[in-house]
Amino acid sequence: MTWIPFVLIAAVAVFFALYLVLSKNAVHGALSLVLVLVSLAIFFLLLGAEFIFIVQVAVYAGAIMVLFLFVMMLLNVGGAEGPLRENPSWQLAAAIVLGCVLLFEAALHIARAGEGVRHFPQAIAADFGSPERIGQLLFSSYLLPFEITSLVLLAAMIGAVVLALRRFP
Amino acid sequence: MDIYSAVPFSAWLALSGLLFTIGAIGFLIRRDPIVMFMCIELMLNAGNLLLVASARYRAVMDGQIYVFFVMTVAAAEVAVGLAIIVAIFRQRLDIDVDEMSEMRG
Amino acid sequence: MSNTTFDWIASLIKAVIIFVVLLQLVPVLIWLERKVVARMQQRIGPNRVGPFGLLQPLADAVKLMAKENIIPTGVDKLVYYLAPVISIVPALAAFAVVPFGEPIHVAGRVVYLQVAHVNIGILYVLALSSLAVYGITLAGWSSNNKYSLLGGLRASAQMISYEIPVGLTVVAVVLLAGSLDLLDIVNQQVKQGIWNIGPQFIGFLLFVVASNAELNRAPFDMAEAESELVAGFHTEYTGFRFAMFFMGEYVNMVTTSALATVMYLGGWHGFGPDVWYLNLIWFILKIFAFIIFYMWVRASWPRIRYDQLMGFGWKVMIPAALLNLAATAVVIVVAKERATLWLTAVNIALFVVFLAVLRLVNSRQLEQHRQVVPQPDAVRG
Amino acid sequence: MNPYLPILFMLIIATAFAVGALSLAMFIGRPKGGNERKLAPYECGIEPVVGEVRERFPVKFYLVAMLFILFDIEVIFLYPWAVVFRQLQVFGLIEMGIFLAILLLGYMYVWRVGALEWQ
Repeated sequence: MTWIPFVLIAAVAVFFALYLVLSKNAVHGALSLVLVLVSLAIFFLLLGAEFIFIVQVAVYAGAIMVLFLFVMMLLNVGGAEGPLRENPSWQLAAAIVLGCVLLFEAALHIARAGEGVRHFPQAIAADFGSPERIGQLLFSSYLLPFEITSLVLLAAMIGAVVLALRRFP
Repeated sequence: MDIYSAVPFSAWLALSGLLFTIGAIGFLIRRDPIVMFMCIELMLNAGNLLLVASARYRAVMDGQIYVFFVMTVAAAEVAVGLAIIVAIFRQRLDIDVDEMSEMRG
Repeated sequence: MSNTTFDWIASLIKAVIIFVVLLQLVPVLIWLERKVVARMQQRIGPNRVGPFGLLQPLADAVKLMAKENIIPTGVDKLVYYLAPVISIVPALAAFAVVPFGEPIHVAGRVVYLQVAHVNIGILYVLALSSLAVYGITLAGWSSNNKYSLLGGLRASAQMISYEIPVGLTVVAVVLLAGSLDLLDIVNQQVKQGIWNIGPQFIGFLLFVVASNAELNRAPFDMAEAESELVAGFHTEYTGFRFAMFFMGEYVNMVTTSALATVMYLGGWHGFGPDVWYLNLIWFILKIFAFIIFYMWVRASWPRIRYDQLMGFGWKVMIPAALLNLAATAVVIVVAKERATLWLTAVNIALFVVFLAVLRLVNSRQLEQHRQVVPQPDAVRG
Repeated sequence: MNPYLPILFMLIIATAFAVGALSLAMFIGRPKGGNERKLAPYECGIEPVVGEVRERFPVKFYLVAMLFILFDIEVIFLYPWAVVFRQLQVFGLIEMGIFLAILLLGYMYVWRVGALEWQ
């Protein structure tokens, strides 16, 4: 019974992930990626990560994907060509082989871990994943990464402005 | 309705691996740089899912903090990456990764 | 009846009620807006269909429903049909966390007077309103029309620009309340003895301006400027698909007004006895006060130019909101228990100074204008 | 019961309404013939200009979206801080002050370079 939400949402996520990879149209691809992100956000919620859920919706779905759409409209690449347009066949083969290796690795890990990864019966507190807890962690154990984040954002801001405003010969 | 008690951790691992693989294959077979970029986002999100799941199954919140930072870095990366695409486009009026050989420096 | 069954039924009933009320508010608001704006322009407004023209929206709805469903050539059909749905669904869902009364007790169980009582209510509303950008961008893109695309891009650039000041002013409220739960925010205002409009007066003004811009309403409705862009992103939409954008806009207006009421005006609290039906009336009155204020603004100001609009957002609103946030944080740390009092005093003082500066700047500009244009009256005609 | 479940109800009701109303309108308002003029995009009532419809737009729009992302992240970081601010007191003020000061540098740079002008 409790498997049902997992299977349903996972199916949605995988379907739209495949759609992103295979669709001919980049804007449709972006929309399907938004659906993947939203279904992962629901997973975050079910896994007790309340604050991360809302950050996923607000930042990923609400901001990052908007930038993707903007750039597509800006560059007019909406109706792009076919997905496998004249790709060298060795690239395709390499991709599929690499994908199989990745999947095999994951399967191997799951099989080897066996019962070990199946259950850690851990109860969580009521405020697990709440903004309070995130704030407490952020301003104690993760203070330095937090401050360094501002440097990352500063660098990104300057880099993007320089690149976008540059006059090309 | 507790998803945690019914779904074993390996299911999350499998789902995350599958999404990551789809992203990786997409990154390799597509040539439109914007779609490739979106495939990278997909891979990052597969990683995020695993981090959040393990945070729940170990009842330690650190995984969620990592996800928070991953999202921050992803935002910065998207801003700069798309700026590069826009800059190349403005210069070359055509974007196809196989023709960006002058990027090799 | 088990607790879970009770919760399920209660929340289903609440969801249906809120949905119906929100949808019913849309025609009422359209009628009200037409009447209010007409009166402000010395007209009468709709008065043919039903008493006071009350049935006019109904007639409009029938007309829109029966309109021919034209699909222009070259549209991206999937996205074209999806865009109106995307613009209304988040708008309706955003209201789900807004509380409209004290939790009540029914049959020995607590029933929250909000569809969903969640921990992060305020962020949820902001996140969903940021999804509204999609409907507009996609509508503009899929229409296969230059003006629609430009209108859509303009509208979405404006909306995302004003999202940041909205977010920053909300942080200042969260600082006072110490919680993202909308119920806590209301209770904290009662506890501190003064509604947040006192200690956050500047924040309140910023929120009203920024949310007006985020709603794409006049004077910030550059995106759908009829004269410049043949109505913007919804040019190619007819009939009910067009109506859906409209509904989304009005529902968003209700949600924003409700959010402002909860954050700054003490939510459902008013004068008189504290019973839930009176509280509900107070809540509705405050929301309508906000809505009528938005209509008043629309009737009073001309549309501002797009570059001014964006410049105002990035160069005035963001620094002002950041300053407001910094001031709030500093006063909370310094004044401790008396923070509310000090914040109120500081806010009112700042507002008075702001008005004085505005007056000075205005009179100076007027002076310069008189020097450049010797007879302004003759020019204006 | 998960407190977010009612939101799901709301989403389902809203989506059902939107899709239902659109389908009904599609059924009632079936197109009643006409020629290609009727279906042409409306551009000020004149003949659509020949050429690429999805034109390229000024890089400004992109810049705004990019700056929005970075500022949005900054705002998101402010929320957990605001919630625990009463516990942190002066410490929180200083730490967030450093964070914001570094970002303000970027903001000032962006302003100086003229990325906020909209010519």
